[in-house]
Amino acid sequence: MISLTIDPKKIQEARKNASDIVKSLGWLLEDYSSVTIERTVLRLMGIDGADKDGAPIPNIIVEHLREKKAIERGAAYWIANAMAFKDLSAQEIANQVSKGELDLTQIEVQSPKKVFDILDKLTDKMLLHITKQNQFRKEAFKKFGPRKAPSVYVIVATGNIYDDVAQAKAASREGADIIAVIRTTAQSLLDYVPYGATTVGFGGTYATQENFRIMRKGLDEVGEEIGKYISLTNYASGLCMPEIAAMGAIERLDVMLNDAIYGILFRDINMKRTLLDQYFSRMINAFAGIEIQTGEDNYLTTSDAIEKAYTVTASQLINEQFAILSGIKPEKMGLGHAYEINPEIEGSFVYELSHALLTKTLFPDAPVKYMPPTKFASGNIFKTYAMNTLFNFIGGLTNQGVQLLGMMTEAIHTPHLVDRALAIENADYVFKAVKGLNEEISIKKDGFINKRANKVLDEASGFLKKVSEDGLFTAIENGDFADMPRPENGGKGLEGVFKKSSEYLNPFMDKMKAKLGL
Amino acid sequence: MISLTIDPKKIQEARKNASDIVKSLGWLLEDYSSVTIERTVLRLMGIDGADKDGAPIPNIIVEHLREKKAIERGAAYWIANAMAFKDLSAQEIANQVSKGELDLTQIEVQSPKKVFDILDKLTDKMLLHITKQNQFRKEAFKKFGPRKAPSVYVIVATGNIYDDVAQAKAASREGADIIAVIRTTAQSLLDYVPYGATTVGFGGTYATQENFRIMRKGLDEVGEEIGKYISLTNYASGLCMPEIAAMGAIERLDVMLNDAIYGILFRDINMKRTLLDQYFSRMINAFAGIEIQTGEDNYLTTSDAIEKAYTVTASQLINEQFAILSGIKPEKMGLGHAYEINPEIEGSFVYELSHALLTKTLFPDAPVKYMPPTKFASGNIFKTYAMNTLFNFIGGLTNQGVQLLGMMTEAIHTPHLVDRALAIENADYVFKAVKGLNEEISIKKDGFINKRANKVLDEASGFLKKVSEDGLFTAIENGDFADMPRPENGGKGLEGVFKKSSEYLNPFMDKMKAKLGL
Amino acid sequence: MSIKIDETKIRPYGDSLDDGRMQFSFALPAPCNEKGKEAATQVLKQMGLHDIEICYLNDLGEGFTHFVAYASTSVTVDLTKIQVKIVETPVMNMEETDAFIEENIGREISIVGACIESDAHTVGIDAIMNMKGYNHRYGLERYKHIEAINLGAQVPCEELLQKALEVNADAILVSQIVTQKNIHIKNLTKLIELSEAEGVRDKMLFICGGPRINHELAIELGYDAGFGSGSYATDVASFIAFHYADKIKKGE
Amino acid sequence: MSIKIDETKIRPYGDSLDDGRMQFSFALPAPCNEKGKEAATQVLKQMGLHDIEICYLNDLGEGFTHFVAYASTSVTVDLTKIQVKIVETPVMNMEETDAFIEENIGREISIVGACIESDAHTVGIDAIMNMKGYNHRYGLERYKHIEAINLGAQVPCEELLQKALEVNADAILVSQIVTQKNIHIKNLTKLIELSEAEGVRDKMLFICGGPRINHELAIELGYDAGFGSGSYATDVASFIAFHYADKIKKGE
Ligand code: B12
Ligand code: B12
Ligand SMILES: Cc1ncc(COP(=O)(O)O)c(C=O)c1O
Ligand SMILES: Cc1ncc(COP(=O)(O)O)c(C=O)c1O
Repeated sequence: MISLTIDPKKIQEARKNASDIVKSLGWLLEDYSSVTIERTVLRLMGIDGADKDGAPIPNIIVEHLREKKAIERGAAYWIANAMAFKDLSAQEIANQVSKGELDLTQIEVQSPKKVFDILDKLTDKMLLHITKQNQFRKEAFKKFGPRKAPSVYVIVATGNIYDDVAQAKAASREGADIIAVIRTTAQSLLDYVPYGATTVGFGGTYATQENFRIMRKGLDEVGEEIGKYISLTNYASGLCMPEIAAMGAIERLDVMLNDAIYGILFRDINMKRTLLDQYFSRMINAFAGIEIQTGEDNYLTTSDAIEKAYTVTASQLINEQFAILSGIKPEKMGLGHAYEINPEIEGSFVYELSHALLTKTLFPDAPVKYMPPTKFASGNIFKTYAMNTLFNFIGGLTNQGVQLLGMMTEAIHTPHLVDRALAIENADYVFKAVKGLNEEISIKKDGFINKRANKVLDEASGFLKKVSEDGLFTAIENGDFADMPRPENGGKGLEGVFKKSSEYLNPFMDKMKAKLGL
Repeated sequence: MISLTIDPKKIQEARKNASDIVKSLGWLLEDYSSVTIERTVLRLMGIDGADKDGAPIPNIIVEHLREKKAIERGAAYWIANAMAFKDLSAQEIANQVSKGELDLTQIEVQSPKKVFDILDKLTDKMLLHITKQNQFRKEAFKKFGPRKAPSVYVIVATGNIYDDVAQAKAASREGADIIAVIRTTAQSLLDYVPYGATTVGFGGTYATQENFRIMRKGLDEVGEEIGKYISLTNYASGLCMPEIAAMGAIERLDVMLNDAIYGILFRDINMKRTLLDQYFSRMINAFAGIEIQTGEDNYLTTSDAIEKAYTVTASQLINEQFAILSGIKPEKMGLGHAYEINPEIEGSFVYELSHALLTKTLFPDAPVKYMPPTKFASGNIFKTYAMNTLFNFIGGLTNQGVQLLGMMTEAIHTPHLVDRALAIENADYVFKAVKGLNEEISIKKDGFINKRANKVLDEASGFLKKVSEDGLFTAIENGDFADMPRPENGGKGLEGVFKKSSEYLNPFMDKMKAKLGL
Repeated sequence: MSIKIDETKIRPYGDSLDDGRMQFSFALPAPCNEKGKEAATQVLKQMGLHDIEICYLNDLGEGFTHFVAYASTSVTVDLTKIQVKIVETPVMNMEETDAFIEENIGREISIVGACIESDAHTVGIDAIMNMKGYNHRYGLERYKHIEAINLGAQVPCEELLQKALEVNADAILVSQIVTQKNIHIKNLTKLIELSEAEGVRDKMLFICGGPRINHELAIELGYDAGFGSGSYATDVASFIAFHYADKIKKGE
Repeated sequence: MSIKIDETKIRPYGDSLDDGRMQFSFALPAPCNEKGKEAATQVLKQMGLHDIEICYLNDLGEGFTHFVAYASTSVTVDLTKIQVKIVETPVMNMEETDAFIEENIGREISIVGACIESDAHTVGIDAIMNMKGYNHRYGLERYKHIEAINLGAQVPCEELLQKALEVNADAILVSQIVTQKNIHIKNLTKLIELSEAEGVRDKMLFICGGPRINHELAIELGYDAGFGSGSYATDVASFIAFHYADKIKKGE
């Protein structure tokens, strides 16, 4: 059985350093909210739709409350108050606001009991729906058998949800376990979630609730046919983290990209905004039984995978601590790792084996999201295919949780139907071929692989120590993360962050916390 | 460091069983000769060319002597006698015979001293030439550095020697260490060696001395340019084993396919003929410093690679013993092995690792010729490319001597220029990637890999024991080898075998034996 | 809503309906630079392709360059108009075939097979004929009501035909694996011509097989059936059994 | 004797001169059977190919089939007639360029770069501009006589142009990596049109780069130069330096 020799104390220490970093942010997570958090609340209350110009109703309501300087109390209260007064549904109230027919802050204050009753009912209703979705998923896995490990994860990214569905179904038949619908370019920078079914995206398809629904339906259909539950995933990270998480919970996505700091570093989203949003977003994921996946691969697409290996480890440990804070269980923490080592390097496979094992060793229960070579993929599709073969080799050998299959055309275009099929075939073949190898070999105790893993862990731990001393904000400002200095009050979306008033209400967060024992 | 745990006594015993088989054939090797052996002698005396119908002169001479019932004395004597009488060169004598102008048996018997002098001179001249070729090779390796391991071995097989040369040169630039010119379909069944440069072959190019020369020249040129000695190989096995070996020695081939029993089993050549021919043929290889390669891969193209794994081991042990008999040193014994396991099998890689290591363990000094998947190659070039990637993985991990690169188009056509380049790139990449892995891992003592290797060795040893008891001929007659029953007196070429007379002379064999210490 | 395919105008599919996207890989005797790239582009342009992306070029030495490209075609094919000749008899397993022969033919079927002429690739014909079979389907030798004779490799056409006549064969099975320079066409044609010359073409079924053989080609060459990669004894046995049962039914 | 290539009539090369052999891989909305195979064959036939071998077909589900094929083209290209626009200035290393600027230009060169519009792929432009450089070639920021300003990702054209005018830039460097639906063409065109509208097109060099960009395309789009995959700071720096030295020489 292959395993590393690492002093458990060292691991504990690294974890403690990460925990110190995360714990110091309690003030932010407790006292602040953001526009997207409020929009999430509205969505969870059952409000959806867009006006004739395409502006999503939840955005209109939140803007309305901001204008009226009433958002600090939380959107939930205002809607419930109006519902109590008008005896209309949340959606009906919202529609009136969106048409400019209603000013929520002008409505007479209703009795707290009435308002709380309404909120309670709405909250319970939605949480029940989400719980049922979770139940459905669990039963489906019971009926068809659990997801295999490594799970075969492939992306669809045509820009057209209908082409996406056809391709996702084809992939499912070919053996995919998880389908990711890639979002259109930089959707993470939109401070709203587009509405409806869409057919025009760049390098991906809009993440909309309708698109989620269409894909979920397609996968359920093909799953029934082939006798397997096909997992669906999309991206939460960005300016709408909790909203998309909520949509995912409602539409029964099973896995969601959700990185605590990706938005800050790689999308220049304000740090307070992201940290706040991820907190609620992950809580929704946790409640819905959705597995999160983090984006450590992003570190390696810009920096060297050997030199900066420790940044992956450090980020994994931070993501883990944030996940714990939101109630996510270890077996739902799909921490990221990527095979981005320069293929020209001697022993690239040996390095990678060390790095991949380190992740496994640190997070034995996590369904690690293992990413393929992308940076060194070239227009030589055959070479890229060979690199993906070794990637699948390590995935199989180290028994990774989720194998995000590499595409031979990575350097050329978003995956074609054929590319995906060949990728799945490759993974199937390699996983089968190396089955059992794991049990047959062991790693030399004092060899390079162990030394290397220890070194990376030491570097990560030292780095985390330093960050915990400087404070996360300062460290990010200094460019300690991914060489990307981001000012505390810069970046996108800071204007959407606000301090809660003492009367602030987020009934969903409250109930979820209770259920998650937070 | 990966290695197997096998009781050395077991290995000794297996080797002893093989040695018993081979030793019992002394009567054949000592008392008989064949038409191709005699033609070889003629070629070594400097006789070459073809008549106007394309019949090679060496064949004409030997036929002439057979007609005259004079062959039992060996061809050398008759030519030398004629030379002494006529004071002409061997070639001149031969030309006269070929034109029907001379009957060798009608020439007056010359004084033994005169005849022996002539023979001595001719023999020394040719052996000097061959020694010089060997010397040239050694110096080239000294100058440019030794052949790397695993050596990258690729085939050219266009049918046209000029296309072959262009492609061989291209391959050399891309990193090939050894170029094999594949022979045209079933040349092994021709009881003569075609003459001259050729441009029309099926699935390969005629093995002719001129083609050898053209290719050697091309490789020397490109080698000078890129600063590397490029090795050249072709096939000896067949009805002309020693002749082709001699041509290879003369034209400085570096490696030759030379299997002691391939012809019997896979080409239905008579067993006495093949065993006899391989003996002299290998002696020439040994004298010339040519590395031989055996054809164990052939067992697995027709039978199952797991079930019949032991046949490979058994054949390797027999080939080794025959090689020893001909004076071939361990480091020139390129015994064959092949990755022909069904990719649909779970743990196919694990099985193969065990088999590949077994070969390495039994023959630690042999530059094993490691053959790629061919049988399970399909028209899916991508899948085949992935299979070749794992093949290269094992080659690199177990540090094989010669990696005969798999082609992604194996199931389609003989290699295109592009196929070969991609194959070399794959090997380069994989060898580099897994470099050092070998030192990092060890094989579980009581695991499947060790058990499997021991089992295969046991089966091989038991099989060899049985063959040594029954006798090789009987065993082959019974179909014990590759399920191919071949009658002792059936197959092609038996008519070309004859018992030597007491006056028989083969000055080349005698001198080589002396020099090789046999 | 979902993607709708018009069967009368199908076109290669990359990732969007009718994008016509295809992958190409080839070598050119051209330099590995922008000029070579342009030459590669021109080759593809002349093939009617557009949106040509030469995504990789690599110097192969000796003046050659390897190109990998993606490009779009605007050709379409009318799927509804395509007619192909395929073996249409249903496929039965061994037991079914044996029972079928017993019931509908009532005598043993005799079959002679070989790899003809220069071809020595016996694995394919063995897969069909040998006792052991292939991929969990037994070969013809195992069928109770089939007498199968496998002559093996490199059998001259004359010899095969003679043997077939000798045993009064119901069917001849020919395997051809090597296809370089269309050698398989030459060899298969030779056998048929020989059988015609000897007036025995209609005395038995002529069936061929191999990785580059299909039923259509077989018919074209004058055979009764052809079987490609992935065929089994079951396919051939069923075809032969149905043929003879049919003949009996028709009173021929 | 050896193989002789006629440069006026080159053709794809499989393993024999002028065999025209090429490899194809594509999907069709067609069934995975002989009919689909025939459809694939017809696609290739319409592209003028012959000796078509469909060597692999695989059911992709949802009515699609994957085909791998080899076939021969008879198109030829006249290599001697191919003209491509390439950057023709010699390439100097960093030290040489710095010395060259000192000697021939005598002032600092100012360069502003960015990934424009929706594109966030900065690795390419960073490779050219950042101190650290790429593949053992330092980036422009390290050049003694170059003032390089890298605006990073997703910079609107307006912003880039404004910055360039502000610092009186000698050259603008634009990177475009995403090419889906020809978004790069749109973005690059937008920048040039904007510069023309503002009458500043000739005030500085406009240079673009990215994996699907080449000099020819750049010129076509109205740029001064274009650089594809595998370019380095040395290429761009040399080009700019020579351009301005030339101008000075010509007294412009
Ligand atoms: C095994 C093998 C050999 C073995 C053959 C051993 C043997 N006893 O058969 C050995 C090592 C001897 C060999 C030698 C050569 N081979 Co070879 N060989 C192969 C290999 C690797 C596998 C073929 C195989 O066994 N397939 C498995 C069987 C089960 O599949 P199959 O033959 O297609 O049969 C199935 C169907 O086609 C069908 N079928 C076949 N025949 C029939 C007949 C009937 C009646 C029916 C109904 C069905 C049927 O049913 C079968 C089961 O589904 C192929 C590459 C490949 N992967 O395909 C090369 C290959 C066929 N060989 C090739 C060549 C060139 C040669 C040589 C000429 C090389 C040389 N110059 O020496 C020699 C000469 C052989 C000769 N004289 O014919 C080329 C042919 C190129 C071409 N397209 O023309 C190939 C493609 C390899 C390559 N890329 O170069 N070979
Ligand atoms: C790294 C990467 C990312 C990183 C980028 C991080 C960063 N800060 O740059 C992240 C993860 C953020 C990312 C995101 C996305 N990516 Co991306 N990404 C890649 C990847 C793997 C490598 C690109 C790279 O860094 N190459 C290395 C550099 C050094 O090479 P280069 O860019 O070609 O630059 C060289 C030359 O072109 C030239 N050059 C480039 N620019 C310039 C400029 C000038 C002036 C000059 C002189 C020269 C020059 O010089 C450079 C050095 O030689 C490629 C796949 C690949 N292997 O190519 C996909 C790829 C480019 N991405 C792709 C896509 C679709 C996306 C997304 C849109 C996906 C999505 N829906 O979310 C997003 C959105 C990004 C956006 N808004 O643009 C596609 C593009 C498809 C297409 N052809 O349109 C690719 C091809 C992957 C794929 N197959 O789907 N990506
Ligand atoms: C964690 C995470 N979230 C989101 C995304 C992508 O989202 P966008 O491109 O819309 O920012 C990525 C991309 O790799 C990611 O890693
Ligand atoms: C040992 C050996 N000799 C010779 C050959 C081929 O020669 P031929 O096809 O001419 O018999 C092979 C083919 O694989 C072989 O393994």
